Amino acid sequence: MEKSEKPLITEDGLRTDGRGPRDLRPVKIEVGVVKNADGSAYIEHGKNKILAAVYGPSEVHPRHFALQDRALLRCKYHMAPFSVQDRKSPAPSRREIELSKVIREALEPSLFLEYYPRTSIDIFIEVLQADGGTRCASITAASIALADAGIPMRDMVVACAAGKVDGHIVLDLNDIEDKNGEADMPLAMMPNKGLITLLQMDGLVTQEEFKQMLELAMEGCNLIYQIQKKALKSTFIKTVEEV
Amino acid sequence: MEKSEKPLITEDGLRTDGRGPRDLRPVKIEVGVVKNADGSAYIEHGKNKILAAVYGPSEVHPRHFALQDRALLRCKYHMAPFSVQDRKSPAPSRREIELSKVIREALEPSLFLEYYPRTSIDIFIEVLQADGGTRCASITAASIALADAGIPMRDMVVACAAGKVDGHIVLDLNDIEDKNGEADMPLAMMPNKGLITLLQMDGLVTQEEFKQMLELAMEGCNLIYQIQKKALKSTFIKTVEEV
Amino acid sequence: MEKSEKPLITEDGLRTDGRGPRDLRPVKIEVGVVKNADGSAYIEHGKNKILAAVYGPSEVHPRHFALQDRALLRCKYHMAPFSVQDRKSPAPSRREIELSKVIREALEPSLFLEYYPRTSIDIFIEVLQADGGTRCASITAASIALADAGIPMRDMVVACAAGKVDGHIVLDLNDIEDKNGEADMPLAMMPNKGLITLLQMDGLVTQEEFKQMLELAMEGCNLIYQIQKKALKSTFIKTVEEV
Amino acid sequence: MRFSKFITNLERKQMLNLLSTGKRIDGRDLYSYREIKIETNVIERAEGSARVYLGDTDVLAGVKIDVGEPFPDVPNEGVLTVNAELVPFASPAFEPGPPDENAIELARVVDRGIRESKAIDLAKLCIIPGKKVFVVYIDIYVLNHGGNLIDASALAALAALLNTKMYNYELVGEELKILAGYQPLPVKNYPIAVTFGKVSDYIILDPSLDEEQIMDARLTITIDKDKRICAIQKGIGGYFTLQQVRDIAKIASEKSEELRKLVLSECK
Amino acid sequence: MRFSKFITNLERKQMLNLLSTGKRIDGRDLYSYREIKIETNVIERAEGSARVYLGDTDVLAGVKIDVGEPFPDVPNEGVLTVNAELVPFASPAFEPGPPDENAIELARVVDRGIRESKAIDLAKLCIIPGKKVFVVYIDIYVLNHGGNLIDASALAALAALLNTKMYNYELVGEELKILAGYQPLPVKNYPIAVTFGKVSDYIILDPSLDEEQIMDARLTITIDKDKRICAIQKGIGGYFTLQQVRDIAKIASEKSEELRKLVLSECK
Amino acid sequence: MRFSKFITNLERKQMLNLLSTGKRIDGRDLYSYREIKIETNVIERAEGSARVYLGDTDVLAGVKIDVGEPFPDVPNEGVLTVNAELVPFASPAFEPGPPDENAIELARVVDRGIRESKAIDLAKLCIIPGKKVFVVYIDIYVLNHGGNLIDASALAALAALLNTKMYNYELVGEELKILAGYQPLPVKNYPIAVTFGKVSDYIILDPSLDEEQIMDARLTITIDKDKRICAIQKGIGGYFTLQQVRDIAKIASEKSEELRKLVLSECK
Repeated sequence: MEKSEKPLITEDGLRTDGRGPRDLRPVKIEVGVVKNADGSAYIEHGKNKILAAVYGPSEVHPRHFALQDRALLRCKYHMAPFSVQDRKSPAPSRREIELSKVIREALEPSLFLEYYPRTSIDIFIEVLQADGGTRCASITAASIALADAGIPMRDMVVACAAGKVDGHIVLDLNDIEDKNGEADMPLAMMPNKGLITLLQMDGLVTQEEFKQMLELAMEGCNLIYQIQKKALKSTFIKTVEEV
Repeated sequence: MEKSEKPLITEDGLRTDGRGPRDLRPVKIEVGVVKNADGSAYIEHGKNKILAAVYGPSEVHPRHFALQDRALLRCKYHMAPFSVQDRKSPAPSRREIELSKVIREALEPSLFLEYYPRTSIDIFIEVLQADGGTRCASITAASIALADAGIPMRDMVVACAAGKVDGHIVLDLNDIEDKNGEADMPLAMMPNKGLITLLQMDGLVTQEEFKQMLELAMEGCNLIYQIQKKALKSTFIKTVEEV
Repeated sequence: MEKSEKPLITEDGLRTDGRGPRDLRPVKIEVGVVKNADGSAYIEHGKNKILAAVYGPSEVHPRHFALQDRALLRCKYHMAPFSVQDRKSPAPSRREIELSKVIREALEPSLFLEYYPRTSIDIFIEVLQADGGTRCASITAASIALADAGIPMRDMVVACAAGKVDGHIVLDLNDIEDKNGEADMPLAMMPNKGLITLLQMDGLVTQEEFKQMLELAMEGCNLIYQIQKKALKSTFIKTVEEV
Repeated sequence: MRFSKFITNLERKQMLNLLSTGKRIDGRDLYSYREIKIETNVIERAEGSARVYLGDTDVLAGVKIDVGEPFPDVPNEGVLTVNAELVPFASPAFEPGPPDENAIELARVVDRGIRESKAIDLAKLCIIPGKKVFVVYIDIYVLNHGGNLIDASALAALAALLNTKMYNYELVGEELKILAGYQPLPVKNYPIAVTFGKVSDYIILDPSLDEEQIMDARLTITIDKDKRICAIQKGIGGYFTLQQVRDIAKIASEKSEELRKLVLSECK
Repeated sequence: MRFSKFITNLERKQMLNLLSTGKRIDGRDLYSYREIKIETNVIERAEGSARVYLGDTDVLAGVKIDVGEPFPDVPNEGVLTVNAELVPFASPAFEPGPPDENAIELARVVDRGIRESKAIDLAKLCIIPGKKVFVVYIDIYVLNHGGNLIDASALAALAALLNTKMYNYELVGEELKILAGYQPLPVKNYPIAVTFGKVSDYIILDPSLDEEQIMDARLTITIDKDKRICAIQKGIGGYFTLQQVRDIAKIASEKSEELRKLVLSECK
Repeated sequence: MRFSKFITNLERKQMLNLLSTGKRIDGRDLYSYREIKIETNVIERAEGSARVYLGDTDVLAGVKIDVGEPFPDVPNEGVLTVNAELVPFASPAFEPGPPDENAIELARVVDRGIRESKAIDLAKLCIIPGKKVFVVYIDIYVLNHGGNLIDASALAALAALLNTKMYNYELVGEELKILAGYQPLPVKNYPIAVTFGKVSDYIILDPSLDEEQIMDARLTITIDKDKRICAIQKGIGGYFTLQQVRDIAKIASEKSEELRKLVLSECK
């Protein structure tokens, strides 16, 4: 596929999907969607469709991976073969391996792993459809799945990207903007104290642009955090009704 | 290789290798052919040439695979690279993995696995030359190898296919018939009580044809069972002489 | 690359790099070059540039590989992707697996493995640049690395090849001679008693030529042994100064 | 953990007692399916997709179409590839890594039903004989393992195929030029897999995860639109009598009609 | 063993006490690099190579150039491939086998800096559009792990590229004919990776192996020749405040100048 | 288990005592082979095949011939590929999975003998220079491990080659058209591998499995039809003296004649 020739930002300042520079894509979250898992969540973030499931704390397999002083946190980010334009081989790519790592590291600071020594907490993320920003949406969903599994937390983790597209600093890049824009910077944070747990960037930006992107991405995180909280509240109510 | 244009059944009702529809191919069985194994057998079934070896009951490696209440039965069906027309890569194909599973499951009901908890019984099948119906011939041979290894059994297991070729229901398809016929249905059974332990089918048949194939395949099994018994008897005699 | 058309030995009896038939390439050895390792050595042998590192004796991972009566000796010979003309895939080739084995077996007779039961001694060899005779240079370097790690030894091991090039018996073949010559015979020995611990040959030689090559290779080993000893002596002095 | 790995002996006895009265722990009778829900076109990015809920089982099938080479022995036909993944996402019993024997068996049984019934008109997927054909990838993705993955997967695969759109193209020399609009994938048969479990001497349809754990043997019969049998697979280390096999084939034929109606009505 | 795997609690306390006075165990202040030594053209057989010593860290980067096919979406550009191997040679903490997540992250962070800053003029590496381009392989080989592999590897990769020679060629039909002489690889930007660790609330530049073991989080900022940021990577399971990130970006920009001067002077 | 994995110290002593009298546990003297039986053309489906029984060792070699590309450095020659599999079928000491170092060494030693003696006239296997050549696959399949796999495998490989039939063909453009009839594979040398073990200070020919377990070192000399040495491989972690190596080379030369006669008479 050749690079798009059309402008990514129109003269009116609108983006290919009609959003303004500081607008989020629609985000929809459901909790408790995978029956076998201890906790789970489904997120639609733009056209991203992602499931996260948490198993644990449970016995570690293989056993010699167990840690004496805390739970072993593992994370697997995986894309379905049909989630992208050209069929993706089911074997994990280098990109998926890196993303599994940074997602795990983004979630880790929110958890009291020391409460569950010698156990494992496994996070599985399945990207059913990808549309730019899958790692951010995955983190948002996985944090909810961890909460749904009853894993004690310091704070939720929520993620959103900012970037630079056609010279503009914009929030929450979609697939076209990600591929054809100048920079993409995913950021995850624990919203209560604004602590940044994931930060990556591809692109080329000045220090000033970088500062703007940082602030915008954190704003985006706060917006998504509201949706995340709402999704969790509705579950807790459900849980009470079930009893 | 383009599909054969010649009829698979002549006007006289004879097949490409001269057999009638209900005829078996020649079957030859030898017992105790692999010195290192605890039990073994060699079968020539048509042009199929197959070796089966059994090791066990023995200590399980790796140890955590051991089962507390019965022996772990493992089976590996493997084709030699030179066993087929175009050289086969030695790495196990998806077909070989599936066949290993269904062969193991066909043999399992005949064994008293609960007599040997925490041990393993390993069945290795090596197809030296393939000519249609390797899974059936493998089961027949492996059951003898298990008997040769002295593993206690409810009954032998014996296998034979029936199928549909040029509109006729026929017994024991060879390679050409398997590839160009309408249906192939391998069946394994414990002959004493006629209990079916493997049943698969590829093809397209009516319910009525299916019933005919079922009966014919079971007939074929009974024919092979006679040969199987004879092979085993001659070993037992040999064993007595050795003492 | 087509085979070289030029003679490998000129009318004056000189080789492509100006050496006479019985001349060694320049050999330079440094000891203790890898800080994290328990012992290490660097060798330049002609244009070969090779590092050897030794870790151990240490706890065996995975544990069930441990031997009750002696140390487990492991060796990994590995070529850097940029060490050869056409980039080498980093995955171990069949050649690298064989060489890892024969190098380990060449070093093993020099070690008192029985002094360290239930431990492992790991030898890692990294070929940074290859120029014919890497296995010999690797053995020479690895033996020094073992000494540097303080592993008790019967004797050093030192290695050198002899071969046949353009009809002449020559010492220490370089890459061009190895590829275009008639025979290459790497040999390793424990020099004190002249015990041969590695011997391989590719090529085609008479019994008489073989005898000459054997003697010449052993001569080459003795020459390299002098360099090896000097390198070790300078380390021991260094060690004393450090105290 | 919400997923109970082991069935106790007591539970086993209760399940058997119930079966002797013709009932099952979830209230079904012996030859009933659990509730089935089919959603199609759930992944817009895929050429076809469907999600099937069969009781607690949740399976997603996605179809991607690519251009590739035909097999040398059938130079005029497109290529069908079925792949299944039992990702640990869906059950703590699933292991990470490449497909194991269970995932491979699942994919191959689904493949066989589609292939042997000639559900896809592969001849219509030839672009340049011997050189270029369409390759149809069906990827089966188990999202929750609640038992009887075969029937759910076969159903999801069929629904996804019925729902698959291919772009229009013309050939410019040997290159494909993509044109506006879409055409449906040529699907001409509708195979339905019907799976039975044997628990002691009882035959049950559509075993749940709990039932799978006390089940001795499994038999899947795949039936095409003309009630012909197009694939059979016996699984797990038990046995069937001849009479049981005959009965199962008959019930499968009947039950396949129900499911076929359901999938065709969802995919209209 | 000369390599101490674990830092004791006492050592940890001492390191923190020192940090509170603005000093580090090896005598550096918080924002200083360890001694850096760059050697170029160390592997004559490679098209380019460089070895970087950063304190105890020892990294070798080799460049090989091959001819291959372009990616379909950028038919007019050469291909860049960065690979890193953490061979057990370099540390008992490295496992044998294919690259693990750490090796992959290392390679991808180095790759991103080079790619996003457009350090290599890939357009000049096109031979026949859509068909034949040069493929640049950068292989990173860690020879001793002494901490902060990212900065050492990025530096070695850049130095190796600056040092890379390509043969001259002419096209004869679609085949390359190699001519006499060499030309340098077209390098037009000089990205420098600058990595910080967070130990408790202290931010330190260029963490050593000992410091990495008590470090809570890591942040790498890669800066191009015009002081623009071209790649960022946060690592390890900790967090940073907004203010810390801003400060780090500023220091990174300054420090990158030092390193860039060093590498350019070594590669002249 | 019929296969005894370990030799006790007592057995070891008995074996050494016997050796001191010039005898071995199976009654052989030091430089004798066990009984050898060669069967050829055992796999009709393969282009060539042979099964060799050497005492309890049982090895099957199959030859398949395919069409492929030549190596770029020898565009006018066919390709030889030797592969060995030590499947767990043949011994509880063999592990499942891809070939390990023992299987690789076995294949490479057999390969070297055939390649270096130029046993196959590879120049005659060129179809279109630089483009199309015949690829000869030799697959070695150990069916029972009774010791000295190298000699049995090399013998089976040679017998299989001598027994290999290739179809006749003519070139139609660049495509092969298969004609009626067969021609033998062009084999022009007959390399024989002769393997010795060193037990304490005794040198023995053709070690059995029991002997391999107390053996300190192994030496294989491969001899061609003109008594030239074409391959050598020392194995296992022991050593030889110069004199031992010289003696072994001489005996190998003599013994190779016996085996060559045997294989040639079987393959007439």
